[in-house]
Amino acid sequence: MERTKQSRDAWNWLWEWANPVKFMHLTGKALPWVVGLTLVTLIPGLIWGFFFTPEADKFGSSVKIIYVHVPSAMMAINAWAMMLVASLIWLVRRHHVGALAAKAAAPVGVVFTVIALLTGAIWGQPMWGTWWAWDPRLTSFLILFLFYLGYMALWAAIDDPDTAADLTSVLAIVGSVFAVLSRYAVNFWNQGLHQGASLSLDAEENVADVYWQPLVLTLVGIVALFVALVFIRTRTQLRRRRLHALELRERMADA
Amino acid sequence: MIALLVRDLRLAVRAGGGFGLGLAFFLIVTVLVPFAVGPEGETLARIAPGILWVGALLACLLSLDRIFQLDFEDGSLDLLATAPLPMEGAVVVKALAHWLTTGLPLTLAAPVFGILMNMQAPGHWWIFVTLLIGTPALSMIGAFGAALTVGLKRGGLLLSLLVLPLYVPTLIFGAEAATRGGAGMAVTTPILMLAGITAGVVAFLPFAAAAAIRINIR
Amino acid sequence: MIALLVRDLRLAVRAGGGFGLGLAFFLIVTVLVPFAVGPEGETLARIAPGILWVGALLACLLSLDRIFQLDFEDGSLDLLATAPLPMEGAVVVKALAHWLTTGLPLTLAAPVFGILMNMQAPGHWWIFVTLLIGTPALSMIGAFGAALTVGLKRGGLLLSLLVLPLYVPTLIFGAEAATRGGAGMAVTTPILMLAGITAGVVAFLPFAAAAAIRINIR
Amino acid sequence: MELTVEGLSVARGGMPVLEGLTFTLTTGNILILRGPNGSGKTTLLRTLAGLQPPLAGRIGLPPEAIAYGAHADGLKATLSVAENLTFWARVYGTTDIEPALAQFNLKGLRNRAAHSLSAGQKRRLGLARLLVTGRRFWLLDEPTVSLDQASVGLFADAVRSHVAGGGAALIATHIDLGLAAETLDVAPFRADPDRPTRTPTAFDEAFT
Amino acid sequence: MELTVEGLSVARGGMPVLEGLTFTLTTGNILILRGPNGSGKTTLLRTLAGLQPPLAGRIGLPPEAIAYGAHADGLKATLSVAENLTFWARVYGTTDIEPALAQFNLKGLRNRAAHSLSAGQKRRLGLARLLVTGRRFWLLDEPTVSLDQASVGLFADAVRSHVAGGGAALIATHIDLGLAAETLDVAPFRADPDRPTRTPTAFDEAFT
Amino acid sequence: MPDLGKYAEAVLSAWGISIFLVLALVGLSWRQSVVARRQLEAAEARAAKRGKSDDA
Ligand code: HEM
Ligand SMILES: Nc1ncnc2c1ncn2[C@@H]1O[C@H](COP(=O)(O)OP(=O)(O)OP(=O)(O)O)[C@@H](O)[C@H]1O
Ligand SMILES: Nc1ncnc2c1ncn2[C@@H]1O[C@H](COP(=O)(O)OP(=O)(O)OP(=O)(O)O)[C@@H](O)[C@H]1O
Ligand SMILES: [Mg+2]
Ligand SMILES: [Mg+2]
Repeated sequence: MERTKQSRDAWNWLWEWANPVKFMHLTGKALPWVVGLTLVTLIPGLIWGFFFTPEADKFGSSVKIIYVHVPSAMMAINAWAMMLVASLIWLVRRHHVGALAAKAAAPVGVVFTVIALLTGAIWGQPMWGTWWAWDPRLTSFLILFLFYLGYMALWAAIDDPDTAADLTSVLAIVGSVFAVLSRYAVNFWNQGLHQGASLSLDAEENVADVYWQPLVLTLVGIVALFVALVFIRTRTQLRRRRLHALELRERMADA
Repeated sequence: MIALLVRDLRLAVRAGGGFGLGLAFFLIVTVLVPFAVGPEGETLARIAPGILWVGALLACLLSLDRIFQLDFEDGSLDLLATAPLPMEGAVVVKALAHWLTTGLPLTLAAPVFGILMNMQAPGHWWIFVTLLIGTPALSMIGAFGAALTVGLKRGGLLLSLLVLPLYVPTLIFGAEAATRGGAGMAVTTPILMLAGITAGVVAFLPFAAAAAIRINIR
Repeated sequence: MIALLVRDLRLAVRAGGGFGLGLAFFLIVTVLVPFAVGPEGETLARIAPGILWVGALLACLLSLDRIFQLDFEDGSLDLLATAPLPMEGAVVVKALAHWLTTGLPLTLAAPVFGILMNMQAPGHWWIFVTLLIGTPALSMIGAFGAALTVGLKRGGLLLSLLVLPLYVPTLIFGAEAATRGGAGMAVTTPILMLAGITAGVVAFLPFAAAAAIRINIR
Repeated sequence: MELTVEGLSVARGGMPVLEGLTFTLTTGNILILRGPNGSGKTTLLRTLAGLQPPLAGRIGLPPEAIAYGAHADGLKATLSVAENLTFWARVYGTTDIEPALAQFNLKGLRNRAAHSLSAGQKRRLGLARLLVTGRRFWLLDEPTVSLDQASVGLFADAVRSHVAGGGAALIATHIDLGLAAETLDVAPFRADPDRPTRTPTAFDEAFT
Repeated sequence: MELTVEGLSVARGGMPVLEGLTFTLTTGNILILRGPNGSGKTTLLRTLAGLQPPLAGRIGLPPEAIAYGAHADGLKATLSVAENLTFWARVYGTTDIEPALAQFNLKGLRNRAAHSLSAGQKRRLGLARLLVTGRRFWLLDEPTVSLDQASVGLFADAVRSHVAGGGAALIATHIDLGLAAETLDVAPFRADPDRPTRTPTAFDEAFT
Repeated sequence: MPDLGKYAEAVLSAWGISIFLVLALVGLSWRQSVVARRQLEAAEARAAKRGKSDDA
């Protein structure tokens, strides 16, 4: 076996990224840019959305909630997808960055999930006359929230970091399969109340450009925010992991 | 005594989030029922207070075996029994720790979860009040049941079986008060009964529970 | 393998009636709901298949930690892992033993308990069929969850938290099929989906569960 | 102060295991309990500790004088060494855990969670608990299980200084602890299942 | 047949505990592992038994040759002595439990439930399990804990006859078993936390 | 400030909650990052010192 745990292959340029040193170095360099991108997209997008959009006929001024609801709902789902990929990287390649990035992303995903749930509920009250309905999209989203909770609870419950990484990765994979399955189950079980795919290019459903343009800006912004947060938090996790190793060593030296 | 309370709370928090898990289970039960019953808002609203009470009760129930079982298994219960603490005091402290980590969070969360069940305005308030009055009884009765089953290998289900009938009066008055309150009817009688049960249970069951433990460890 | 199955069944029977307790819990849940919801026959009949499914699911859930936890605590899991049995096989056998002691009795009892919930004629048959098809999936998913949490002190509630979302599809299709069947509507689609889930779960989850156990005992 | 036992009979699982034990343990002394596996040493110690009632006979001991150390250590896996010990100190109304940590060479492990200790380290922590109880009479059930030679030495030192300071110890063990002590072999006191006094007539009181 | 270990490093809780172990155990021999509490004997045995992966190095052993006896006995409290033993016999594909019962003097207890055994009786049952595995290499972790002198003798006899019949045993223990055996002290192989090769630069895979 | 009409409450609370939660998350992540960096630096320093004193 070579000194590094990973053997080398054609994809090495990609895996280099997952080397903790490289990762720290690269993200250290990239972080100011990502934060900058977040600032120049998210803030103008939100300001534009809040101050400079007209009232819609059906929604009135409540349409402005779209700028917080839709980006966070989208990122909540995408964050889980990112965690799935990162977990697979850990299981297959044993790169710590994979597992730790997944761990770092989970709380971000949960916060976005909570925001989407709360803003959706607040929006639902005037629009549908109810805070909550057992609509397929809402319901499957709630199940996703439960998966996030379980995933984080499992991380918190296990002491040994590598064991925790392994088990949570297994859970992320099995959970993803069931999350998709739930989506179909819920669809079958009930017809929807929730908005359709209004961002699609399908002419009928498409929202007017006045709403669409700032929304795109906030969507880009929220992606940048997610990347920035995951970078920061993964760096923290890597440091903690390293700290854990050092403390173990220290303990061994004492004993 | 305080040392025991502090230790139990600390153990609950360390064991991967003692607070969170009871809550999460409660949330899940309130979520599962609509899945099973179907999503019609009206049916849901009708059964909401009852289901919330059942959910809180089950969440309580699942965490009961924590109260004494772990201490029994690792031998600390034997050591506590030989320590200068009255066993009755230990029982009360442990029931209190259980309530703080389970009953209280459940009470605080129930109004929010009511929304998922399509509950209407004054209902939230009443589910909160009834749970606040009723959950201490659940913890204390649970501690008694846990004391009875502490010697048994994996007494979990047996514990449920023993405790659930004892929970019935609390459940009936609690759910009744919550339902009436939500519908704007008079609630004094069931609330008084509920408070009476809690007071009686907290006054007398510690002695029974302590006796059960002494018998179980000998 | 057969030795393991026999041992697990024997242990379940010896441990104060493995069969009886799951059933008793199921009975109590189906009894508590009418207490909590109120006794109107029509509401009850409407929610009966759903509540029976939830009750079966919770009864299943409560007995899950038996699957591996005891073996882990007394060291037999370590010894089994060094024995000439593939871990996947052990997982399947243990899930099967769990189903035989929990899922199967629940299935047989559900039609009878349906009467308590004011259930009408073809409903009994359909609750039986759907539980028969669905409960093996519950046991297998539960074994996976138990494998994930086996190393953790008192992972009971965490186990529930992890497993319940995984139960949602089974619950939806099962309860939907039971409700439709009871109302005389077409049930082919949900029944097929339910069978598909069970088949998929039994085919794939043993590998994930065995991996989780190997990770947990190292 | 002394612990007196007169004509004591003890039972386990409804079956008498030892009968007619009489002995006295005064402060400043150590008594070693010996006897083959299953002869009833654990049962005797549990009875003396008040965890189970005696079948017959009298136990005389000053109240609040006993600290019991069982087969199991009663450690909480998620608490650290210091937290475990502090808890017991507070239960017994004492405060200082430093001497106990020092005596059993646990200072380096003080912030380790108990579950990450080796078998012998756990045992040392279990024994350190005795020191924080402040009790005079130690009842110990196979205290040196899993301990290496050096740790057995630490334990023997602890017992010696406890006894020198006016304490006493009753220790069930199978190995030689190197302590100056009297020995009590329980084997001769084994309960005789067919002794006539306990079976006056068939079925009459003949349930133990 | 032999068990060979080359340059083995083992870790517990993410921390290396022993490094650079090399030894060979051939059938017909006994190797006694010694080392103070917490030195890593349990960790080594678990690694050899295949329960955890080694950090580095090579373990060579014939497949299906090992029987592991841990700190815990893996007994089911509600099953009787005979049922417990029969279960393990069937798992290992053997059938006859009589010799094992006889060897450890358990015939009189065969129908007792395991929970009603004393500490030493439980241990004897745990050891009897080894005989029904039919495996050549026994890896034993402090097998004589709680045993009295006579039972230690029974155990030593069992090991001797196993070895004479073409078996081998690797035994971690703190006491003298009276066996003719080589001894391996693990203390010199303690992992050095600050060995430079394990700390190349900050973050460079330096997580153990 | 645009006139939000009868939806003022909904819009403002939705935005308020969202901004609060995001800021809380950012703040928490930042603080954890600072704490972890500080602790790690201290630990690295101790490790380096220990390495040296061992050599001596
Ligand atoms: C608690 C209630 C609600 C929840 C949990 C919720 C959840 C979601 C989710 C998960 C998405 C999908 C994001 C994606 O796939 O990228 C979404 C999108 C959306 N939601 Fe909601 N929502 C809720 C209430 C509402 C309400 C009341 C409205 C407006 C009346 C609304 C309007 C929208 C719109 C316009 C989209 C974008 C649709 C698209 O382009 O795909 N939502 N919401
Ligand atoms: N729960 C029980 N039910 C019935 N009999 C029991 C029970 N526990 C122990 N016994 C029996 O009581 C007798 C005394 O047991 P005890 O544990 O006191 O022995 P011991 O002297 O401590 O032995 P050891 O040295 O092996 O620990 C034994 O023969 C044992 O088999
Ligand atoms: N779960 C764990 N996490 C972290 N460290 C651990 C864990 N279990 C054991 N250790 C540590 O690993 C080291 C080796 O432990 P091990 O159990 O192998 O020792 P041992 O030689 O068997 O000791 P004993 O003779 O006391 O049984 C010890 O220093 C112990 O504190
Ligand atoms: Mg004993
Ligand atoms: Mg060991």
